[in-house]
Amino acid sequence: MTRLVRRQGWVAGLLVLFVVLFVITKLIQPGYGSGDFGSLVRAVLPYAFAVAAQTIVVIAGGIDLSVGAMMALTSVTAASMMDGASEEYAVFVVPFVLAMGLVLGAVNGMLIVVTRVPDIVVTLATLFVLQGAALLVLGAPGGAVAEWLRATIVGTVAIPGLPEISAWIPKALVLLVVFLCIIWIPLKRSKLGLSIYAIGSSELAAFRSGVPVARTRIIAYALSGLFAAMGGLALTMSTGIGAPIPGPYLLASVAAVVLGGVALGGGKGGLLGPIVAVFVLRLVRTDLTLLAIDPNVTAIIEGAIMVAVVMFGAFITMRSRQS
Amino acid sequence: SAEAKYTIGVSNTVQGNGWREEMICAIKAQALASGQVTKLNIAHRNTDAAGQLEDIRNLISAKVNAIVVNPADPAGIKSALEEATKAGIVVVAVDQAVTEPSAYIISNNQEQYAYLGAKWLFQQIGGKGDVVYMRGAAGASADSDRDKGFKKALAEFPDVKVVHEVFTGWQQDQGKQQILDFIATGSPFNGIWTSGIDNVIVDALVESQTPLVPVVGADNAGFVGQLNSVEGLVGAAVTNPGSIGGAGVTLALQILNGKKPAEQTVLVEPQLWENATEEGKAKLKSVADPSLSPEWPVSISIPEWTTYTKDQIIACKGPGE
Amino acid sequence: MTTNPLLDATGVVKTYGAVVALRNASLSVLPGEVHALMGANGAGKSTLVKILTGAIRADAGHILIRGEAREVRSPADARRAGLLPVYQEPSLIPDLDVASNLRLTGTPVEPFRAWVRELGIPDLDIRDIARDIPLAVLRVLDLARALAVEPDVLLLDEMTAALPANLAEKVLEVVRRQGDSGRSVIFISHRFVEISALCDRATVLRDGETVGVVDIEPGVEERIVEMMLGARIEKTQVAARQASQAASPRDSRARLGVANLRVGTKLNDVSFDLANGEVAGVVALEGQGQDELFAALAGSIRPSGGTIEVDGKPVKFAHPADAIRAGIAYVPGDRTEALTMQRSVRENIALPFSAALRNWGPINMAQERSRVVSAIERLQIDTRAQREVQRLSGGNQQKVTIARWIAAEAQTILCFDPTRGIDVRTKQEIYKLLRELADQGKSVLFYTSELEEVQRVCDRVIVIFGGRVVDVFPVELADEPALMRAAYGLPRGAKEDVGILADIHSSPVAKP
Amino acid sequence: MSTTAIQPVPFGRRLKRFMADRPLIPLIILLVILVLVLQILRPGIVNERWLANTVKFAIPLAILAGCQTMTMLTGGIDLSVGTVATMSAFIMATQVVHHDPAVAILIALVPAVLIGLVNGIGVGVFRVHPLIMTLGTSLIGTGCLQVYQRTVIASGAKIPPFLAWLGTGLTYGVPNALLLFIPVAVLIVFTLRRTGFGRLIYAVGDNEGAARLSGVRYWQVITALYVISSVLAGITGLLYIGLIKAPSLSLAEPLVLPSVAAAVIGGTSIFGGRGGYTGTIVGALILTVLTTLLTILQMPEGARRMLFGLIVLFVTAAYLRIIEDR
Ligand SMILES: Nc1ncnc2c1ncn2[C@@H]1O[C@H](COP(=O)(O)OP(=O)(O)OP(=O)(O)O)[C@@H](O)[C@H]1O
Ligand SMILES: Nc1ncnc2c1ncn2[C@@H]1O[C@H](COP(=O)(O)OP(=O)(O)OP(=O)(O)O)[C@@H](O)[C@H]1O
Ligand SMILES: [Mg+2]
Ligand SMILES: [Mg+2]
Repeated sequence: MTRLVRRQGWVAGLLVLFVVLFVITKLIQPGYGSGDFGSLVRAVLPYAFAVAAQTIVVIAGGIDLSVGAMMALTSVTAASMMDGASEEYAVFVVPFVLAMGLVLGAVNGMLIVVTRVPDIVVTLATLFVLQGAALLVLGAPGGAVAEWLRATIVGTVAIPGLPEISAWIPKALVLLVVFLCIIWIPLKRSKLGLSIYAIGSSELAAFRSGVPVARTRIIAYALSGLFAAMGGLALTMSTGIGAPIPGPYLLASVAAVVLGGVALGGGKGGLLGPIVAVFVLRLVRTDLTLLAIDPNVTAIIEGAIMVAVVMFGAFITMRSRQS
Repeated sequence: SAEAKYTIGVSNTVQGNGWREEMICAIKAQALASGQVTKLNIAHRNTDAAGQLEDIRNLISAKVNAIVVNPADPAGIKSALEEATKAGIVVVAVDQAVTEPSAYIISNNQEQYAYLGAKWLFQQIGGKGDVVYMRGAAGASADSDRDKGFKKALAEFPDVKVVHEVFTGWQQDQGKQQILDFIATGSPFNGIWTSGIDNVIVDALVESQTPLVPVVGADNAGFVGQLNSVEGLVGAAVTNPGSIGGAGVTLALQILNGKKPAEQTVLVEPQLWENATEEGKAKLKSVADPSLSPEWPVSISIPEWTTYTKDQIIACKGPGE
Repeated sequence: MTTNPLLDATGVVKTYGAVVALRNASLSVLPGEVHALMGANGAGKSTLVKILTGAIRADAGHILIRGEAREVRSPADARRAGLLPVYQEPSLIPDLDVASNLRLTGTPVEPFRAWVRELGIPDLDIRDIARDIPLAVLRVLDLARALAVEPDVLLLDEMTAALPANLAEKVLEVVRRQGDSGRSVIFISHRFVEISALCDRATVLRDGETVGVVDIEPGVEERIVEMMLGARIEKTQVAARQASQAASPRDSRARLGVANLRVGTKLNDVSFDLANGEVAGVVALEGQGQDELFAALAGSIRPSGGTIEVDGKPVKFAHPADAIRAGIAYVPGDRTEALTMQRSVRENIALPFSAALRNWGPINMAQERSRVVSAIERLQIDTRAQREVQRLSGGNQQKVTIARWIAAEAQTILCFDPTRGIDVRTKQEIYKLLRELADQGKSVLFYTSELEEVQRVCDRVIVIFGGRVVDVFPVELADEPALMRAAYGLPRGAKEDVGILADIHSSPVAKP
Repeated sequence: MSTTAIQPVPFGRRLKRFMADRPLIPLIILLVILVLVLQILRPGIVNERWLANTVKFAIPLAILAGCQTMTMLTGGIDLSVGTVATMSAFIMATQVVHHDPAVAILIALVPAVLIGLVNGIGVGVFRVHPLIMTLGTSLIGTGCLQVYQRTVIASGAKIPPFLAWLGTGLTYGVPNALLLFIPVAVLIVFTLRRTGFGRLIYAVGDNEGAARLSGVRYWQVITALYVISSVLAGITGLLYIGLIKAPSLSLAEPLVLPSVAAAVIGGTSIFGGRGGYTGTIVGALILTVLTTLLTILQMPEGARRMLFGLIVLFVTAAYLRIIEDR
């Protein structure tokens, strides 16, 4: 039990923070209801996939600066393929784009392994390459999305007989949970998952324990690419277009990873923490808007919250180390 | 006018650029000057269309009466605008059009902006020669609109050639380095069209002691000042008023008060101020405003659409501040 | 019966840039034998083990496993070929718990648990994170993990170096049984006692070259040493100290006074004095609080109670810098804790100079150079690869950790197991150095896991058990059985015959 | 001692070892190759004027990359340099309207010191990851700048003539900015190689625990370092505004990622303990020349960016290959 609290304490704290923020939101805007929660989840969607993409490489001891560019490229690819195409065609577009993310992610990993250039530089370089590719696919925002795809994140899941509860289960949330779980849970339980933690924790020890370090690193980046492609699809699904200029997902993903209790440096943490952190960050933004805070002050508040939470985290680790 | 009773939400996705800051201040000043707005609710940050969807939905949650939005993309925020209209919120898009049919649009005509300036430039160099084409940010929708206008003008002058096309990313430092690099190649050129990164270009020409060629820019205070003061510089400033934000507030209030415009879309046509003719010079002298930050457009108000004073927009205070 | 070698390596070469780690190494291991791999520091033993187990590639050489040329390109390959190493550094993944570490290597859990118990650790929780487990236990877990898959060849690289006597004894026991049951073991150690007790044959490396293979029989040690060092080593050993020789008259004021020191739950009540000109040995089994004692004296952790006095004045250390200012230097047992591996020997030795705020300015290069050079000469550090400390062999790295404080002229040196994994000659040098320091009036507190060293260097012995000082006695009384008994917390002169294998937890301990 | 002394070493091997010992040489060769490519693509471009321009634009990047080099040597990074440079430039340009330039510059450096102090305390005392800490303070700084900006809309902005002279001027064809840069560069190189503080930067980045046991107080080193980094960034901002002459709220932001890239291309390890400033300077020059190369090439913007990424990757990989000694 104490072990569980120690290992999951940070995530639990984040969940509590989320609930507190939710209550505060309710106080600011008593009318805040299930529909607004749905909006929150839809806003979270691209960030959540971006942060999942970042989390997996950070756990493997790396960092991926190309997450945002990868989302942009997959998003414009999907949007331009679906532009003027039939609804059914989109059934092929989705797996194609996901496969593309997987392959490009693997290329990232291979470049790191083969060139032995630090990951931060390789992914900085691929950031430019992917962004350039996105501009070649679509010179300006545009494209389209299949209607059914768009509908998958609009509205709620109907649970027969429980309209009260089902109103609080937006389709977007189900989509998020399903997609993350399909990949993350089997991964975490598999030897591959352990290997990813292992190379992040100590590459040398992992290598000596017989972990195929290079292959594991490539797979981690491939999965990151896959998550980023999901993020790109989520962008296209929510906006209906593809935009070649990446949004603010890179920095947001790094911030959420750290807030979520994943150590930059690797080997520690999980996916739940960063995802909850994303919810917290989005809800903070909602509250700032609801409060009609001076927009110039919001940047200060967001930065201060980020620094304060991380400092607090550092502070309690220091305290626990002392005792 | 009527007493204050409305809350207006604002959504903007570019932060830290003079034009957008002026737009926000115009919105605040107009809201204050109208006397009909109790509170402004401004979401103002650097983000993409998806982030703007989030901001608009938050504004819907905040139950504002109207939303003035400078769209990150015309089509990308359609769903949230639709939801806003359904919730009974008046939506006014400024600066760019949006595809959502229920939204009202009061916009600068970006295509016309580029066309006007480019045409003047091509005429100025005698209908033939080499021009440098310094665009905005690759992949931004305003940039591609302007590109259409530029290409339209180019088609009318078959003897004009674009010798160099670059994206400044609307960054002053990039623009300056790019033009200096180009000057260093020694390739001759007869004119420069810029997408609003203008004063650093003139600076670069002056510093490198290259013969001055005609330059087209926007009505930024810095550039307008240069057109008046730099010896031998011929150029034109095309207006792209950031005060369109204030016009958006006025339109939103009119609609809220039941005065719907005849058309969903109101285009504010750009003007061109040049210093090649005497009357042009006089016009430029009259609009120049050295007290403004050089990145701010000098057209701080739009006749018939804004009612605030210069002091009010510079104070940049909204209702309740 | 023809005995074909299980593992046969010939002509192995490995170079790192300009440094030749292995010039021409060969090694042939027969089934069922425990084969010692011997050599001075930097001879290339670890490099050879790493090559045999696929951790690094050789530049040249032939390796036959069971008579077949088999390419071992990674530790995973080696594992499949039945070769299992326990490297010099722990190989468990620090952020995973033990159970996950087992899954990662496909080690069966039950045999592993059995081996762990057999190796003297009865109460391991396999859900503990590896990072939280003490070094000595980690080494044992590494071994148990290797044993659990029943390897044909087990390669142990200085397995016993970091182990306390009780655990080391169990390891030897287990290794011996491996040999008996027909499996082979390659065993690296600098302790002749272990070699002669355990091994059948020994391959001796010198400067990356195999210089001989000998059968282990009584009296062979002399020959091995000769081969290892290439010349006859002078027999002069630092003689056990006599009370009469002790430089410090008892009446002199204590340099360091420790009273009722407590640290957390590990160190309960420790009091002793350390005089100028004295080498005091600390003797303790693994985990009796000696780590905490040294860390607290070094200012590295804060004691929870008790007092420390330096030259009669009470002090409180909030940071190692405070201890250093009081003239107390700490040489940790694990050299990776003390060295900046990517920096030069010179920078490492000179590091303490620049630590204080007032020394942040320009460095007097000439002065620094002369101090560093004299420290290097005094310790005879092999500086061929001095641009990066990580390229020095383990023994030379160890010397750098001490050289730093010689150069800094520290008055009191706390040495925690400084001879861990060091060859005989270097050990002699370190003993000599510690004595010299004492003769110059400096004081040394010396913890060692090798009991015989106590007799060689120390003036006095402080025995710690269960976080308390249980005995302090002069070195004349400190023969190995006496030390061992004391280390197990038995009162001096007790009659019971308590063997080395006695279980700590059931031994009759004087309860607090 | 070793066999290598007996056998003749092949020339290639010797060359490689020579380069590995002097990592600056291969880096400079890479730079020269880029310049040659540029000259081939646009004959005549490599002239006095172009050289001066390149140096002018490389200098601010090189100083910011110096901040990255020093922080990266301790295993950190300083992402707030862009914001700090922008802040000091903007504040100076708006304050100089009311005050003497010297006073304005002092006022402008105050936020730089503050941000550096907060970064240093966050990283050194609270042990927040530098990436997050500096990202956070840069967000806060940007917010403060936005708020400040509104209070000075009416006051306009001015660039003191001597800053413009320093930023853009040439003396006998040599950029005046070198007057600032050479002392700064010498100071950084000297600090890293020949001062106690420099030693500690390397030591702390290589093995913090070992440094601590040697009596080094981590927080002091880190705090001093981040303050220095911030002040350097502030000075860069002042130089940069002299060069660009247009105060904007995002003036130096575009320099942040390239500054990290320049340090890494120059051979500094992001994990700490390894690298130096001379390489970084060449790295900054390489990036500046690369930017020119891509501006001059007429191709779609997308292709241009792809090429940029590929060349950065190629240069870094080639450099690593050359200096690697195993
Ligand atoms: N000595 C070492 N210490 C730590 N990591 C190492 C070492 N040697 C290699 N590696 C890492 O492992 C990678 C290669 O090891 P890995 O076992 O994954 O590859 P492999 O030998 O090709 O395995 P496979 O048998 O699957 O082909 C290298 O890219 C490097 O990152
Ligand atoms: N990465 C490296 N780069 C350069 N030289 C190295 C490197 N690793 C080892 N060496 C050199 O190779 C030689 C053999 O080193 P090795 O670690 O195998 O010695 P060893 O026999 O294990 O010694 P010890 O008992 O001290 O650990 C040493 O002289 C060392 O300096
Ligand atoms: Mg060894
Ligand atoms: Mg060794």
